[in-house]
Amino acid sequence: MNSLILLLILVFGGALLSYLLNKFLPILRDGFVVLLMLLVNYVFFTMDSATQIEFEIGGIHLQWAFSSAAFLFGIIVSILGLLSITYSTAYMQGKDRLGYFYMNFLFSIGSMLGILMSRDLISLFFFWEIMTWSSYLIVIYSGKDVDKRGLKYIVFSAIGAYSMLMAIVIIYGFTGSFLLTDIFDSIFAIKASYQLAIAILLMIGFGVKSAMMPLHVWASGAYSGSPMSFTALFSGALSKMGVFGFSLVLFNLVSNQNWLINEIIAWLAAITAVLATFYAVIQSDAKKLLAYSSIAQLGYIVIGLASGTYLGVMAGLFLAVLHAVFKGTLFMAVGAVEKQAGTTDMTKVSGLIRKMPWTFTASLISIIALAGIPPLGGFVGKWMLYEALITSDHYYLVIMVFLSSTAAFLYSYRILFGLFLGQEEPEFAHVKEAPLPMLIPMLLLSGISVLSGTFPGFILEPIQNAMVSFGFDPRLPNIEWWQLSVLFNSWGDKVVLQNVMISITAVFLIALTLITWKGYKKQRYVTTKDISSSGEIIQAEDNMTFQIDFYKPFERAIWPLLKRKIDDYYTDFGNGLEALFDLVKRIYNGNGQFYAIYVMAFLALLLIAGTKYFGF
Amino acid sequence: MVISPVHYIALPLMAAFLIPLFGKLNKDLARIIPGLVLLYLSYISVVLMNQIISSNTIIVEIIAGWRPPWGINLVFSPFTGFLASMFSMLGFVIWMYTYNFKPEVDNAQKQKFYVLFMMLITGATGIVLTGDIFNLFVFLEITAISAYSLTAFYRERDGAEAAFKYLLIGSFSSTLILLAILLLYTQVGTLNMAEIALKMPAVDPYMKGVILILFFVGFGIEAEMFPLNGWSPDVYTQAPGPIGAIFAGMVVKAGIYGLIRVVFTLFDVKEILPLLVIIGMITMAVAEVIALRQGKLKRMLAYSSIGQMGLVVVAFGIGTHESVFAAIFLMFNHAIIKGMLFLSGTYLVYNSTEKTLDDVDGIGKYLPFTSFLFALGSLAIVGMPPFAGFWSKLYLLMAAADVRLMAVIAIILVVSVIEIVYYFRVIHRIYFRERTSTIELKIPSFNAKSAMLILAIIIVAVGVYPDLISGLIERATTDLLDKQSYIQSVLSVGLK
Amino acid sequence: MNTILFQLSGALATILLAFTVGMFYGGIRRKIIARIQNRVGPPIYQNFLDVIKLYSKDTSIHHGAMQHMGPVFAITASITSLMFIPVLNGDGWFWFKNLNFSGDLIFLVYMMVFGSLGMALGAGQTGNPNSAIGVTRGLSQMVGYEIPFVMSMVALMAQFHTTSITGLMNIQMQENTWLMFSNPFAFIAAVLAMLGMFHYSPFDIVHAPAEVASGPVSEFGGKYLGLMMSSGSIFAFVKLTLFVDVFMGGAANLIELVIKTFALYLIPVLYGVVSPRYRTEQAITYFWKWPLFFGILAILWASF
Amino acid sequence: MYNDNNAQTIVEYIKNFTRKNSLFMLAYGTGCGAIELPATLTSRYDAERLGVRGAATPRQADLLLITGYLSTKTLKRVIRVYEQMQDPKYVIGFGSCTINGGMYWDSYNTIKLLDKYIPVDVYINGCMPRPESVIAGFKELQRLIAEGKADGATKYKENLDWYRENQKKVLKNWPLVEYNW
Amino acid sequence: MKTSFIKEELLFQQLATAFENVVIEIVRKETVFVYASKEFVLPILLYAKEKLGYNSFSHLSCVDWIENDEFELVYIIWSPETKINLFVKTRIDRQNPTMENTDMIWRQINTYQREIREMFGIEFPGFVGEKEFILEDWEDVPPMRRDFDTLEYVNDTFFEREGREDKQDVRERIAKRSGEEIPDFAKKYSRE
Repeated sequence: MNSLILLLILVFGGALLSYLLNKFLPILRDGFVVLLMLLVNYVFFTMDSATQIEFEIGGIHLQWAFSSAAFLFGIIVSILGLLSITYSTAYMQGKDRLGYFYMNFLFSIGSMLGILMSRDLISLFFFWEIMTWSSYLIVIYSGKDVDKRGLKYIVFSAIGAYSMLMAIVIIYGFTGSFLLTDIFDSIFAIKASYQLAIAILLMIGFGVKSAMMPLHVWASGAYSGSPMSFTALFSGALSKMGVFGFSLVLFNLVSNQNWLINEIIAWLAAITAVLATFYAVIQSDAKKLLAYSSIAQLGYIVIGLASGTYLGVMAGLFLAVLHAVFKGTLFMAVGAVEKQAGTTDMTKVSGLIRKMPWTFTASLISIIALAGIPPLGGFVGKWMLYEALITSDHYYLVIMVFLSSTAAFLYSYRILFGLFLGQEEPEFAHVKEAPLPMLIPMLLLSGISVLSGTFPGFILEPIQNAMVSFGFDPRLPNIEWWQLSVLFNSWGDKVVLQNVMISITAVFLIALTLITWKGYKKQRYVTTKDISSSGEIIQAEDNMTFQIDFYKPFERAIWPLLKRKIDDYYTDFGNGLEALFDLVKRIYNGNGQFYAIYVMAFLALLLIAGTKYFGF
Repeated sequence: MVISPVHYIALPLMAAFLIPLFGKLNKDLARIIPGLVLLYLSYISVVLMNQIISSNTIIVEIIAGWRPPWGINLVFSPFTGFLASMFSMLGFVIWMYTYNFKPEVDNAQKQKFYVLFMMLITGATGIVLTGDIFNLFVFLEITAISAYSLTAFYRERDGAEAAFKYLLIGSFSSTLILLAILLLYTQVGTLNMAEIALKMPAVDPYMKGVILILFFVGFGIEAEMFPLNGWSPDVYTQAPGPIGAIFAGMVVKAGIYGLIRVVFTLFDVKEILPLLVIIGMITMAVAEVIALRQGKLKRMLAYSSIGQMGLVVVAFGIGTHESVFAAIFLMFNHAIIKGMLFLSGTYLVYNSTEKTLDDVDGIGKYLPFTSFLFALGSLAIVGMPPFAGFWSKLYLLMAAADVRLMAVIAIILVVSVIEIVYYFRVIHRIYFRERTSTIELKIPSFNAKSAMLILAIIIVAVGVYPDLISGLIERATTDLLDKQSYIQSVLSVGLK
Repeated sequence: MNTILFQLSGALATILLAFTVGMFYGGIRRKIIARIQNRVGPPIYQNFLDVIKLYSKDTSIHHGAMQHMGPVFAITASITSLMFIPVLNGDGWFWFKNLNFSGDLIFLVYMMVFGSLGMALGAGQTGNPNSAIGVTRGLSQMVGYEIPFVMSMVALMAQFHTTSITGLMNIQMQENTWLMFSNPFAFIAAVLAMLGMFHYSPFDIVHAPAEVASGPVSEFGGKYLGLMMSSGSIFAFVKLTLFVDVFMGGAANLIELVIKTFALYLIPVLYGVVSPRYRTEQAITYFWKWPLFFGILAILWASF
Repeated sequence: MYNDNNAQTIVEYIKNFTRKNSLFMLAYGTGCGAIELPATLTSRYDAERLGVRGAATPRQADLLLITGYLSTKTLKRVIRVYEQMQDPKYVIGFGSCTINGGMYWDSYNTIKLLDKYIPVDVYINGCMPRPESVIAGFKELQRLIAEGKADGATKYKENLDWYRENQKKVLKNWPLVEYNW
Repeated sequence: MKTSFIKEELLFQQLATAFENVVIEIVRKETVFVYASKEFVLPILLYAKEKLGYNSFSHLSCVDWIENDEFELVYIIWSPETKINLFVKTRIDRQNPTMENTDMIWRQINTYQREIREMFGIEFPGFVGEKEFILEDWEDVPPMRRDFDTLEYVNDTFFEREGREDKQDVRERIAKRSGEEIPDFAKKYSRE
């Protein structure tokens, strides 16, 4: 059997089966989904890269195959899918409607694989929509605040999907084919204005999923509202479908000469990154914070892609992979906190570090990667991004990115402090470390974050393969992945990652040994209630942790930007529209005489106009 | 008995008159007969369709021995046959649904319902099958009169008012069509549609325009075109639930059939097509916009139905082969999907008098099956894959893109977003609100459930594998657009 | 073997140099402040005494692993950034070469943040609200001054098409000029940003002893505080050397280096000693007004 | 062990030298003594030239100044602060109130002998002592440190039971955490 | 020049008509005393606040009249319009010291009541407030009562530094110097 079909049958069939299993044999459910994803991974990674399949449905010619770019994103989807579903087995323990959950979970994994393997626009759109509603069904799984959150997500998804559909049919109208290969050949024959329209429409479509300003308003609610095990996949992989789409648009559908589009996208993404970071800084719910942070990170990725240079695209894709890794971990860690402590509101929970040390370690590593601090993977991505932007003369973009990633330190600290540091509360004394199925995915993923900081080769090589399919020349030296530790920019400046790693590790270890060695025997742990607070004796039930209005001074400094959210503009627009619609509604006033008048007037109008304009 | 298209008209009509008689014999018999008739009609649909598709011919049935162009003839072509089959099968499903609907209504009342139902089936299938323009008018009147009565079926104030409005506007329709037929007769001297089409080029263009406009407005009223559709929201709202499905699935379809038959076959004027597109767009936009602001479930469905008809009109108005294909596909989808929405929606607001959206709050817990099907229907009608609605919308967009009608595409997609908003609002209400209303809920009977399930299965099956139906529709399209072969096959029978 | 020994001894020498110079600068600053306030002031080696005393003090408590590692993070950041900075010009003393070939300005900018974030985590675990307040102030203020600083760095990189410090130093040697004259706006922006980087008055709201009990370091005493003071001294040297390297043509020998860095060091010290304290948001808006304007000018200057 | 000046090893000598020349003081500003400190620290008397500077928290401080009378309520805090300080640590009692209760000798709410509750290394006489006497006090403390005789903390540790008994006599509901370093 | 007491007289009239069993005394300009029994205090305060505009509460204090075996509570309120300080004085039994809670009229009475409760041991039934105000863990007689012997308490509780044996009770000497009689109750607490 064709392994592509096998893959889809496995996932979609498995989805239905998991629903049934939950109904009839709930014991086997967890094991089944994990095994299924293992099997999917096995099929995916052992697949021959030349596998493809063509067929016709409803008079439309379809083609499925994995391109090397799609393969790169496929790695994210399958591995993150496996890990997040493993995580789910523990995270979702004891919740109801698990069949519904796993079915939609697997549906979205399957539809993502479907999107990636589509070599034609119709199956792309088909799977895209399946992805939309299956993820939507999980977004509304909790049933809280659905009218606002769920509707926003589905409406924006619909706007995106329909713009995409419009672009697809326009392309079809001109080229007469839905196959990507045909389209890539003939797209440049289309009139330039239509090309622009297609690009913009597709960009709206993909921009919604990758949460680009001003289409991002759904993201914070949807990310924070779904179960965290899904959000890990949602933010890590599902939003990357938008990035995947962008890469298609930017490198295959828009000619590289069309620099204006690249500039516009890059600037939009930069504004996204900055504003979303600012919003993230002022959040007090860890989930919301991570949601906004995801939006900002997607901004970097898109900037990288839009810069169009070798290093920039590589940075974008690298960050895309890495964002899946570290943001997946972070969402999982927050989920673990939610599961164990019952809340992720940072004004309530604090001081979990000694209760959940491994969760903290995983989130610490991910946060360091997220903030782009050497020697972890995030730094490699950030470095390439900055160098790419500077060497391609995008000076002000660099500043925007820098502003965003400096402000990112604020929320990075906030989330670690809010959840894990601060005073230990008796309220959370019962909290235990997350169970193993939740810990293992987190620790594995943070392992990748660490490894990629010094040996980025194992991620850069598939990326380079993908970039070759975008028409870039391979530039990485032809060496094994563990030897690749020097990154160059196009001016010849470099950073030697292994030296960085060695230096940091050596100094850190020496300093740590010295500081631990001195007074090791005498030193003992005192609780976080034992602090110097003007001599006052803090009782166990007093919470002295500083949590409310955490970044108030910063907020005051940037208040003109936060004064009015983009959400408000949408709300105003929606209200205006509804008022207009109410006016239209008055046409049908329920009075039969009026309707008769309409008929006669219409008839008269047609008779007059008919003689005048229709020429009979 | 030889299978013949005449059965489509004769049997339901006969059944309509026999029901009161049988009703005297046995209470249940009066309810079973329509089902048997419709089942038989569905059966002959399959046989006849198979026959004409495999032999690639058109069945022209002559009534009472008068050959065309003098006598009345029935034309069972792929297009008309497709519609007739659709009507009878949909009719059967609705019969299943109504079999145990409102058991508390007394027997005489039920018999009346089935009489009117049968009349309506007769009229609607008659409209699509007949080859005679005046005969078409007669069937239209049959349909309309039974529809008026069904609207006022509950004998309530609101129902009566809606029926009266419908009657008022419907009589405009009849008058205009009759006037048009008269004028047409003065010009061509025949009532046979094939012959009219043949003689049409010779007609004075001015007269031609006037007649066309009269037809246009007349049928436009039945086809719910803006601004002629003032009657329809009230009718949908006040008529019994399944009747809404019948309206959406048959009456309106018959109206639109008349319109396109006149435009495409009789007159074949391309100048009117842009008008169709414009009117269709306006219909769609206005209706969906108003549907967004509705507080009542059935009213919302009614406006949505109008909007869908606007879409069909647009599709016909584009006028290419692909777009007509899309239009017929849309008609089919609209019939089954909106039918299912009306059928399931009826149970959601079964005992409610106001039928507002507040009544469906949190109903998903109590009526899981019905709610699920309603949600599925909603997803389908807004065109989400993998449901049937997706393909028809896609084909329409492709057709529009072929002729570079980008504005049309844009408006259709914008309207689709609006559609999504109001359908998902209802779904959210169904599943994610707490139930506040105290109205007693009605669990659907087994018949009703299976009726809805059949439609749902069709929706999903067509959605996953559109080739199930697209072959038939392709033939229907070819048939509709191939005016010459229509004329030829009808008149050749006449010349024999 | 030989080379590794050389490198290690060179690294040690650099660290010692940086530590000593930084400590003395701190002492001199205290002396200057005292003289301006018409006091005698402590001896200039006072900071050494303080640090040795802090190391010799008992530290018998800790609030957890992160507090223990916080100062370690800080010193790691300082020493690593020191390792990646060219201390002397071109063929200067071979001991001070260290690793400066393997990182560039962007790396350095990030490396310099590493310590404050680690420090902040350490401060966070102590559970002292003053620490957290100080950290939020510090991080917020950092967003303020990093922007003009990076703008001036980007301007230099754009102007001379290199992102490495040695590259910039070589250009200054070849053209026999200082970059503070080649791109004066960049220098102004950078110096204004430097005022914030040193956390001296008026930008000392992070520590603000009268308000938040020395902020992040509230719970740190003894060896932790000592380590952090050493780290701060090294870090001051790192920052000054970076500025000298980038803007003032580097230094050919240690004496030149000391003179140049001291001249630069006087700017924040003298500015600070006569200024009252800014609130956090005032500090941020301060950096986002004139320094930002000069930063933009610098980039414009560079790109035309 | 600190008694004999000549017995100090060189390491101890250096330690004591740095300790005496770098006194981070934590002023417990009760009573009127707090007002003398600004004068002591600013330009006229400039205690910083002796290496005395303020510390913000007890964790960083070497020297605790009790600048005046102590009510029982504040005594509790003083003990707490003292115990939070890290070894080696010194205490200076300011003025008569810490020595013998001073003008509050018959107050129901004010302790009279500080050294019954925490070990005091140096008392500065006066009501209030002027900055000159304060400087002299610092000098005296420095001398003691240099000679290794400022061993209040050791005394406190060794006689903890005795101190605790005294403290508990005044502080009825004993609220403090255990002190074991 | 004779001071006119027009507004004070007016207040006198108003209070006298409103309450029968109270003694009202115009002490000096803008100072009026009202002596009332304890159940009238709350009505008077309410009346003064709601009807007469005495909306500013200045002080609540307590005096220990140990000779009469009574506590005197003094509520001082003030009107911004008439500028009169109205003293509402009441006496309560010393053996069973309870007084009506009045902190619903002015929130700030809360603080005064806490202090008085702690320092004099007067209970305010229905009064919600932290139990401890200034003293911590006080177990003896409330210290502001005049039967609380400070010196004895001090000698019991605190240490005495050696070398202060010369300390003397100078109260008697001071009293003699100014020609006052030492009251009987005070002799009870005298050390001589």
